[in-house]
Amino acid sequence: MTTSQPLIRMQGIEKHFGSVIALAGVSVDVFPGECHCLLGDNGAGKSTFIKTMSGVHKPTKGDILFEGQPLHFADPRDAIAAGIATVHQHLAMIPLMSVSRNFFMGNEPIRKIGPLKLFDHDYANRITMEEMRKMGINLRGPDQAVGTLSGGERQTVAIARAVHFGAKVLILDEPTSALGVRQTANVLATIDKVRKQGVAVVFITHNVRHALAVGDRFTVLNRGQTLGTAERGEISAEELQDLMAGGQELATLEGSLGGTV
Amino acid sequence: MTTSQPLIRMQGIEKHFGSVIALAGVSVDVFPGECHCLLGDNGAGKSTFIKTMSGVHKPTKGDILFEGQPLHFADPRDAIAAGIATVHQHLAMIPLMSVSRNFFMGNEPIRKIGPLKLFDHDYANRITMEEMRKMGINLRGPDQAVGTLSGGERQTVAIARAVHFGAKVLILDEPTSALGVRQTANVLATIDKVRKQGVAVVFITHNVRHALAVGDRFTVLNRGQTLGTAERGEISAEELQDLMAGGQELATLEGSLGGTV
Amino acid sequence: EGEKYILVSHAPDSDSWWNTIKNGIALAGEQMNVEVEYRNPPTGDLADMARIIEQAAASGPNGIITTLSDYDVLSGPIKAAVDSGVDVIIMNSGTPDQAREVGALMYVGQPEYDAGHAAGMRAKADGVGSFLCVNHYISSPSSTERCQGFADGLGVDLGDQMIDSGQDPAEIKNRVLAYLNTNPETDAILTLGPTSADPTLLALEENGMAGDIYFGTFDLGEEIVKGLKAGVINWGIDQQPFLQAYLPVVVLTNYHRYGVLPGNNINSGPGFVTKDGLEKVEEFAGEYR
Amino acid sequence: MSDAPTQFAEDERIKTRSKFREAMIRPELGGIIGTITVFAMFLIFAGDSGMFNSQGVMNWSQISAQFMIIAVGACLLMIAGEFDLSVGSMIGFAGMLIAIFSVTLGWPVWLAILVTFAIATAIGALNGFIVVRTGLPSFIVTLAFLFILRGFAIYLPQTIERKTIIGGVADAAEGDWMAALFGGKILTGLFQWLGDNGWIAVFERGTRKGQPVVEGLPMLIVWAILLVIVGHVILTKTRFGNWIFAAGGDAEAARNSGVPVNRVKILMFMFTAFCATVFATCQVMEFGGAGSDRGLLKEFEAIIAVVIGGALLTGGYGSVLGAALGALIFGVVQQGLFFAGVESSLFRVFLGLILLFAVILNTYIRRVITGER
Amino acid sequence: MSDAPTQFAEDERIKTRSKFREAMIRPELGGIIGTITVFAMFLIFAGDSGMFNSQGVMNWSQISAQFMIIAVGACLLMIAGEFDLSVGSMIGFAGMLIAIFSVTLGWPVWLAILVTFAIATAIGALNGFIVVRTGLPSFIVTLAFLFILRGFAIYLPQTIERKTIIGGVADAAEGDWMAALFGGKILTGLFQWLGDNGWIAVFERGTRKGQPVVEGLPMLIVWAILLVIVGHVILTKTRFGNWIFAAGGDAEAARNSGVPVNRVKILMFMFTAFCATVFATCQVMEFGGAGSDRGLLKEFEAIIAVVIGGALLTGGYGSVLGAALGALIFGVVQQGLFFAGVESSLFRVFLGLILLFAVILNTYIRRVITGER
Ligand SMILES: Nc1ncnc2c1ncn2[C@@H]1O[C@H](COP(=O)(O)OP(=O)(O)OP(=O)(O)O)[C@@H](O)[C@H]1O
Ligand SMILES: Nc1ncnc2c1ncn2[C@@H]1O[C@H](COP(=O)(O)OP(=O)(O)OP(=O)(O)O)[C@@H](O)[C@H]1O
Ligand SMILES: [Mg+2]
Ligand SMILES: [Mg+2]
Repeated sequence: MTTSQPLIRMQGIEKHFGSVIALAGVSVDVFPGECHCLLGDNGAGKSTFIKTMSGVHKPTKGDILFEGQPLHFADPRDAIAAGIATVHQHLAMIPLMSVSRNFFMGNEPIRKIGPLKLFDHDYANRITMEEMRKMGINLRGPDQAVGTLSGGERQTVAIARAVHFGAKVLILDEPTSALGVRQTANVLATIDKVRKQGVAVVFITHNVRHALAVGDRFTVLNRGQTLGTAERGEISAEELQDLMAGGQELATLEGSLGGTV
Repeated sequence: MTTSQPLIRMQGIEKHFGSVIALAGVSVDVFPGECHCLLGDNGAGKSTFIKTMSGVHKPTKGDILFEGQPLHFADPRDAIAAGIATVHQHLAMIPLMSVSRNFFMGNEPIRKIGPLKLFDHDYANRITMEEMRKMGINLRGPDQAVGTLSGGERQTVAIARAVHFGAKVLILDEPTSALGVRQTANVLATIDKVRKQGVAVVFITHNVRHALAVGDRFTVLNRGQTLGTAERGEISAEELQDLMAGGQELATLEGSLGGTV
Repeated sequence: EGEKYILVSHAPDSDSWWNTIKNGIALAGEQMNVEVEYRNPPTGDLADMARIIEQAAASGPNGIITTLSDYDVLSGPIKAAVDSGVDVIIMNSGTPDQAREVGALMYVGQPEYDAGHAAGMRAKADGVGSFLCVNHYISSPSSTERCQGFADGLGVDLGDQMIDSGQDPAEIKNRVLAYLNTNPETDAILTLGPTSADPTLLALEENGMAGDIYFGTFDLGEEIVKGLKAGVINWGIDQQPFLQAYLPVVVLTNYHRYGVLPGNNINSGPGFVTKDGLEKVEEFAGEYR
Repeated sequence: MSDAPTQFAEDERIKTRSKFREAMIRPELGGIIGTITVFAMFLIFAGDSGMFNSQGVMNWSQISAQFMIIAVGACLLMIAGEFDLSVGSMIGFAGMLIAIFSVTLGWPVWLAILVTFAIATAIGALNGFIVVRTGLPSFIVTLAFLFILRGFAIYLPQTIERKTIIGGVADAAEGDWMAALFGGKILTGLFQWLGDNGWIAVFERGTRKGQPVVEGLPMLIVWAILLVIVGHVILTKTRFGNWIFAAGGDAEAARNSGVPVNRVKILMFMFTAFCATVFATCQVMEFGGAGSDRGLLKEFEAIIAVVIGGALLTGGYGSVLGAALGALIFGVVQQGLFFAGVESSLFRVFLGLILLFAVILNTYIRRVITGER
Repeated sequence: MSDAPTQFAEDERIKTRSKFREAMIRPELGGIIGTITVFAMFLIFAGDSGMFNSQGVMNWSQISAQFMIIAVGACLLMIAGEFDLSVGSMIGFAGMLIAIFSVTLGWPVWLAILVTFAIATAIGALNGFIVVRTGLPSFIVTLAFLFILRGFAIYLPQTIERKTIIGGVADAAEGDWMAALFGGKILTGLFQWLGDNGWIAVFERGTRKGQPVVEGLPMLIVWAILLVIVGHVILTKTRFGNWIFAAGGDAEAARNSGVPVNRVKILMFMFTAFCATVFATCQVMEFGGAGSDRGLLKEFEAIIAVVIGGALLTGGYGSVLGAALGALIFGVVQQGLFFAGVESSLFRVFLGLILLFAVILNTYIRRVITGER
């Protein structure tokens, strides 16, 4: 599944916030058509890392190569234009705006009337309803405000949007954390589908089972550093779980919390 | 584990938001010393339900009995005073304030100097560092602003706070969703511990495994209605998962997403 | 040579009338070869003005020229200035008695109430029985005094014949229109300066009352002069601000240089300016007139 | 993935609402109710005061049009999540520039106007640039410009002409086509005809005997209508409109979704400055001169009109039509109180009360729209 | 649960910072730097203008003290997440009430003052009540009160006394103990002694010959210092202070944690009104009269001082000491520009520029504290 040429090559990325060193030199390659899982403890730097990838943060040090070319994103807009779609952990939705306006935010469909270019609301509404239904969410209507959706519903809108507009790289920061069972299954199935279309997926999760279900390669971050990347099959669920916990022993329940958390 | 007298009895709770019916008559009993899991699809009404329990929303219809007495919370403050501690899904932290100020928000320790009652910062700082370490998070310092913590770190502060101040009922709304493996294990262990101390725990999660690990009883909500309550042992993981998905069939992965999500 | 005089006014800094004052002291400063400064509270707050007088005194000038628009507020700081050795002349507002009271050398100005009263008498002689006073600066006491004086001069009650017009020209214009619309039998209009007179002129032009209604105004300005010339405005009361600024500087300089001082107060107004003899006024309106 | 039904599924969790109620629930509703109430009130209390004859109507229409012009700019900017306290000072400053260019420097009036527009929008852009670059709240940045621009509006004429009112623009503007675009009147023929037929009043005495009391439709009103239409179309019908909502709703989220938030905000600051300059130009052309104190407190009046019209002060929600209705209400009330003969120093008290009442009504309506919170 | 080490663990992910840098990073830093800069500048440019003699110092101290009094209230309110645009009108209104009660109605001055304080804080509470009950932004609610209170401050004296200034309070206050608490001076003995020894200037003529030009420390300054200390202690050292931060940081979260947010906000509105009334009372007692136009624009000046002092306009962050320094800077600059002989119409331009500069500096400092954003 991995080809010789990585789509994105992140080399020795460092990111400092004031006196805090969030990333202390992380190198990761992402290949087209793979689902690359980014795992690690809370505060390990996963979100910070993918934010440098999607143009939100500028790395303090280190290089980003996109299709072999060095890249400098000034702005998330640049990253989107280059084909990197991101669903952030803290959502990218505007609560007061309707679902369909949110869905097409930044990618508004245009209908031309003479010289005027107008926002094609009908088209937007239709597509939004369809895409959401595909993800297993029945909206009350396309003009419902996002602010009235439950946390999981919002998350689903964000993912559906990123998938709909296609991209070379799809970055998902804990997309399943707030989702119900059915929505989770949908998201995992979606990841599987787009990966097969040759899209590179970067998938952050704390759930070992979700990671193993769709991941091709697994990179574990710990306190701003990488503990290395493993291929699928090279590593067992238990090993992965130990790595994700940063090598520290887990609290155990008297009852049975057998196997993986 | 269940005694005859429920601690909280919610009867026929309805909650309407404008034209939206979020809860259409939900009845749940919570007993002391049990961990009551509230499960259900996204938008099923779980958060809305526990918000009526913790005084954030007033129910449109229905009764709340606390230790047999009808209760009317005007305000979350009343619920807290009555012994109901809640960790909300959308966090209850002030980003610009330090961790220790957040930790003791609303419960500030007092040091008396003559007639003056002053906020005891030393005590607050010490306790905060200790409690956070118990949860597996090493803070940089008690005066770090909460806004600079990662999502999971914040979640942990909120849980540690609710546990520290003790309560008769501890409500946790998807506490583990953003947590790492180690933190999750800690939270589950904590739930187990406080339950044994006779505290009633209401635990919302989308993770069947987490629910089964600590839950005594399981109530599944679906579209604002309850699908009934099951005792531990009466129900298998697969059955529970089907119920949580609202009875609809799940998307399946070509690869193996065997067993529970 | 090089004495320093500070003029303190009570006007907010956008008030156009005070511009003549600024030009007056500047010219006097140049001619007498002394240093002059103009200061005012930016919002027209008299309490702020009191501080400015204190401050002016602290900076050690030879003399202070100030208005006395509120005796209660300003008398303290002025007395303190006088006592600490700074000579003071009161200009523009206040009364000669009050000026003596605070220890000022003299008073140069136009007592507002009296000016309004004189105007009222004149209007009464011209057969006016009711009027509209367009007050664009309602929170200032002197503007109310003008209207009150005018009413008393006419011998009528002020009542609600005074409107708070605000300072926006369109609002002034349309409020005047509205008032005249509801009270069409109004005999006369009194405006208190260019700010209210200019839009009022347009209002009258628009509703066709220009030249028909009796129109008097305080203080001069470019448009007012045009109105006088066109016969729309019957008279303007000129208190000659130029003199209020120019004379105190001259008086103080001569007093400090040669010890000479006029024996009496100077009334710079009221002088009624009518259609006749407008050339000089026209030339310097808004600048020295 | 399970086969999705091709039709939208019904949701049993929604109470049905009558079509009428559904149609009523829109951001402008507060404005509509307010407008009706206000007109009804004044028809009762000041119906026979001349407020609703041709002259009276023109009277409050002009005041409302003034408010509308600045309210459109303020509305779009507010929806984009910022606001501008320097509008009033900008009006004074821009008017002064036109007067200085055309009278003192003797430029042709059209050039003076064009250059002034260029300078004003550049200052608007500077405002916006500082806000987006430093991340400071616009309240503070534009408060600074409130002082700076007012300072220049006083300082410039005083140093250059030694006065604070510069007149004579009317003479300079004689025959200038662009001046007519701001200060002229249209449809004069129609009004003359109406007057001749006795449908509107004519002068009964004075120099203009026989002419209709309302000569024509002032360009001020034309500009107001034009700006409202343009603003409304941009906001609701275009891609850019969606960006305006997004930028104001949550700038961070919008930026992450690829909306050029900074550009949107800067453009909106420029548009606000543009509207203020339109206001200033109309005023200078109508009154033939500029004064240092023009536009005092206008920033508040613009914000009040917008908020009465249902926009959210915190951004992301609102409507240009609502703002226009807000301006109309504001203008009618202000003039209506005069027609009704209310003690004029109480005007401020009424203004405050109406503002309070209007926003409370609007909040109630918004809650009904988005559901209780 | 694994055994926790009893000592705080070191975190290898933190760069070490020098003790000095650590100590420098505080919300007041901008204020401290600003104060030093401003004093240095005026020592150079206006050192010999009388700005730093006894009279000059008293002059800018009093101006700064005035700003401080209202800044303390505005600061705590702003940290609690709201602000009050009616401060200036409240100053005018409260002053007018005292004058009407004591002069027109002839009440004893202490009673007039007490009743005025009661009315003013009640209006503050009403402001707060409307804000918390309706959830409206305080900008709008207090803007309404800006108009309402100013309207009454003009209307009342005009209907009652037919003027806009009511004097004669000084006579009424003769010998009143409470009047002395606001308008008196302390330490007069010390100043006399200083004057006798020639360390400060004395009057050269008149009835007060030989007395020092600066008679004593005005109660205005005493009140300012007192309020700053009380505000600082409450904010940083008490439980209530934590609630103020919490209410402003995120009202919803604070409410969910059991902080009585509504009570906190209403109390802060009352405190702001209290501070405005202290300001008004001091002014009325010092100058012996009240005027309708007192306090114009003071709300902005209070906000500017607070923001210069490093508080966040959006709430949840700030310091009373910072606000006090902001007030000091503001006062010194305002008076210093006069001493330095700057053209007075340019004063506003400078004010705007200083404001901009100060907030940019503060933002930079805050970013350094909380880490890059
Ligand atoms: N803006 C910021 N300022 C200061 N420190 C920050 C900032 N953003 C992140 N950090 C710090 O950087 C570290 C990494 O944060 P990050 O959000 O990348 O963690 P994460 O791996 O995504 O954790 P989680 O699994 O909990 O989401 C955290 O310890 C956090 O405190
Ligand atoms: N303030 C509100 N206004 C209108 N509708 C609301 C509001 N709050 C919740 N709802 C609606 O009520 C339903 C239940 O929401 P709730 O947040 O309780 O779901 P949930 O079960 O917690 O879902 P999740 O698992 O995604 O958190 C949702 O469909 C949501 O759209
Ligand atoms: Mg993260
Ligand atoms: Mg929920």
